Amino acid sequence: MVTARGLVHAYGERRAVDGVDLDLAPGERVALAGANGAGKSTLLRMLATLVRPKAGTLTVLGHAIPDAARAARTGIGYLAHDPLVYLDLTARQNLELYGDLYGVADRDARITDLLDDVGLAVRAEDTVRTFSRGMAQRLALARMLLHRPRLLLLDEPHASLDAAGADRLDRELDAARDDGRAAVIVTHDVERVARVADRLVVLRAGRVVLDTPMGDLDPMDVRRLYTGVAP
Amino acid sequence: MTDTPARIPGERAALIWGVLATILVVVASIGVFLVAPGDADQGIVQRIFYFHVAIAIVSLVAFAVACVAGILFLRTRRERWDDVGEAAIRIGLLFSVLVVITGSIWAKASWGTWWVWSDPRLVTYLIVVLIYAAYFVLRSSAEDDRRMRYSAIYSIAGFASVPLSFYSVRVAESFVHPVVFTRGGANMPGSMLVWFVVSQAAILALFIALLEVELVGRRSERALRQLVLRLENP
Amino acid sequence: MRGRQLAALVRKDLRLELRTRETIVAMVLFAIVMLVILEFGLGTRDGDLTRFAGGLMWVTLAFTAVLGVGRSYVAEREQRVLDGLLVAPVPRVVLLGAKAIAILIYMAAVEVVVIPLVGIFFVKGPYWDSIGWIAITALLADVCIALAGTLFSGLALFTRARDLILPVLFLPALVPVVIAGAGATHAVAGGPHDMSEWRGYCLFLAAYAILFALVSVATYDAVFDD
Amino acid sequence: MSGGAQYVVAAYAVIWFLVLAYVVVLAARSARIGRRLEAITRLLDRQEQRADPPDAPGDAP
Repeated sequence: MVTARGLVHAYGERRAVDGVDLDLAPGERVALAGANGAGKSTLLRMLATLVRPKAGTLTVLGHAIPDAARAARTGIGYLAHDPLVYLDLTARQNLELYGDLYGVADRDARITDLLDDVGLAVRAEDTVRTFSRGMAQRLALARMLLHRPRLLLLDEPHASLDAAGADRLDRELDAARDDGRAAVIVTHDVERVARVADRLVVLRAGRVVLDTPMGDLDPMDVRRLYTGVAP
Repeated sequence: MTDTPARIPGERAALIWGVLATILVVVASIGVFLVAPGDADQGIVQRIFYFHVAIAIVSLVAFAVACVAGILFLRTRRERWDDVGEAAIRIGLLFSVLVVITGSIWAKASWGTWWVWSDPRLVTYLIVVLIYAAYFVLRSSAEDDRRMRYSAIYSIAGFASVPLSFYSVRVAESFVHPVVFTRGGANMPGSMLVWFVVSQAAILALFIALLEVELVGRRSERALRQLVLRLENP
Repeated sequence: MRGRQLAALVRKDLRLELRTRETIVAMVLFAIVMLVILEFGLGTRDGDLTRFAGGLMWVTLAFTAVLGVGRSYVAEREQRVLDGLLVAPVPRVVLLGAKAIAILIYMAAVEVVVIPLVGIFFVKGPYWDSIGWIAITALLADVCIALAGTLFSGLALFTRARDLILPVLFLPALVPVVIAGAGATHAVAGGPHDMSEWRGYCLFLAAYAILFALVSVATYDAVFDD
Repeated sequence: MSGGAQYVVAAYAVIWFLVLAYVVVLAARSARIGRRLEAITRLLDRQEQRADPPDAPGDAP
């Protein structure tokens, strides 16, 4: 679902991502860990087609990036730190906007279902400004799932979701394994992600320093790994 | 200390164009002041015209170069084109400032006043100066990739504004500048035309030489930055 | 698909504006204050400003446009929504078109107030019979303002001191629009109509709009492409 | 002076002054680059001398 070879991104002369290779098979859920500034979020934004690779090749859902980015975007679900919704629109209006942007055919029924699913049915007609952080992030979860994406890109989802939202996300990730979707979960809390991820990739200074099946290692070792000491 | 410092590409071109520009400028100056015949109507004041118009035309050439460099940058994303664009606009801006100043002096000499709003050429170049001065404001307030991208886009949009400014000022005001060029070619004696062409060539060579020197400087600066960076984190 | 996206984006901007009423109200107030300032700045309280009416109108509209255009990505930037739009399969030119349409609507709303006010405040002589021609001029100029404004506000969006950058970028590019708008208004307002002059200026505005539309379409991909 | 010679002189003086000023700015920049390069070279030389063991033949080119 993702094929990346030698990805590079630089802010000025500083390389945030420095030659990353990454492959993602259907049904695979990868936890992407690393210290602050290791390049996790930049790599995720690259996979989300928000940041153009400076070097290397990237294919997402079979589409070359950046040339065929728009085709790839139809299948990407992106959950960021920010909910990416307008505070002065209602929950439903936000989802209507995104439903139209993605060309969702059964927009209104789908929105009603999802609002119910994330527990926002009662607040559907309230502006997001009145929501708590956890509620806004649950709305973001609905926004991400609206167009039935095949590749989920999540930036520290458990840090901002409340308990109900986190449960809902975990269920989605389990379903993703079963129906052949894929997910990349950026995190610095490997223990928390361990139960929903199959594979762990650790970045340090923009490079992959570890790529291993999740079951194989003790989370404490991982901590040590990305804070500096060589494996 | 085994590797000898590599020659910065363009060094030789800069030198050649510099020499050529110097020769041409000297020849053109001699021609304009000592050889070319005086103008019947305007007398000596007309001699401002040779360089004034040549600089005006070359400044537009510079902005055209920047526009093309902008297009090429957006296509290839090579820093080289950003360098070319910025250097060309820097020189073009210098030249347009010269056009405004010498045009103002000409206005004083011809009409006895430093500024004539009804002279479309003067007014247009003032607008052009404002357009391209804004380029540097934009550049200084964005970083890295964005700076290059925004600069490229603005150099294209700015170049689109230039003919619009020209035309809008021209339709709005009556044309009172002395008509030296007519549509077909020139209504001046052949001996004047020769020196005008030489002046034009001299200013063009000057532009190319300055551009090459700017580019060599930029490449060296970048090489230096990378060297420092490599020394910092081996 | 593109039509649906465009309509959704425009609807979103109008909904936000209707809910917050931040932009249009401020623009209208600003324009009225500007007209008053111009009146006193010119210092001819009992004189006749008819000869300057078109100029006063377009100077006011140009500065009001800068104000409105400066607000055009405020919701996206302050509420950090832009990534959501960019990660969706929306052609960048649709984003451009939607923003331009929103600015066009704001400008038209301002002009509904400003154009009659200019007639009341400044014009002695025939004005109301030429209001249709002035409206056409305004509409053409609005297209120019919207296209150039969207492009420049996109450039200023992620710069430092963006509130300062936008007028510096945008106003020089607006000079031709002000010249042509004022010229076209003078051609038909406050005296005998000179329709050939009016047509000339309007053609110029159309050419401006086409040129900036081409530049925007060609470059707008790169505005948001990090 | 025949009518307006001072204006011609002024115009050309402005042209040459500004172009020359620009060339001076360019020259100053290249001088700055040269100085920084020299400083870095000296720094490297010192580092190498320190790193070399005393019996090594030194850095032959």
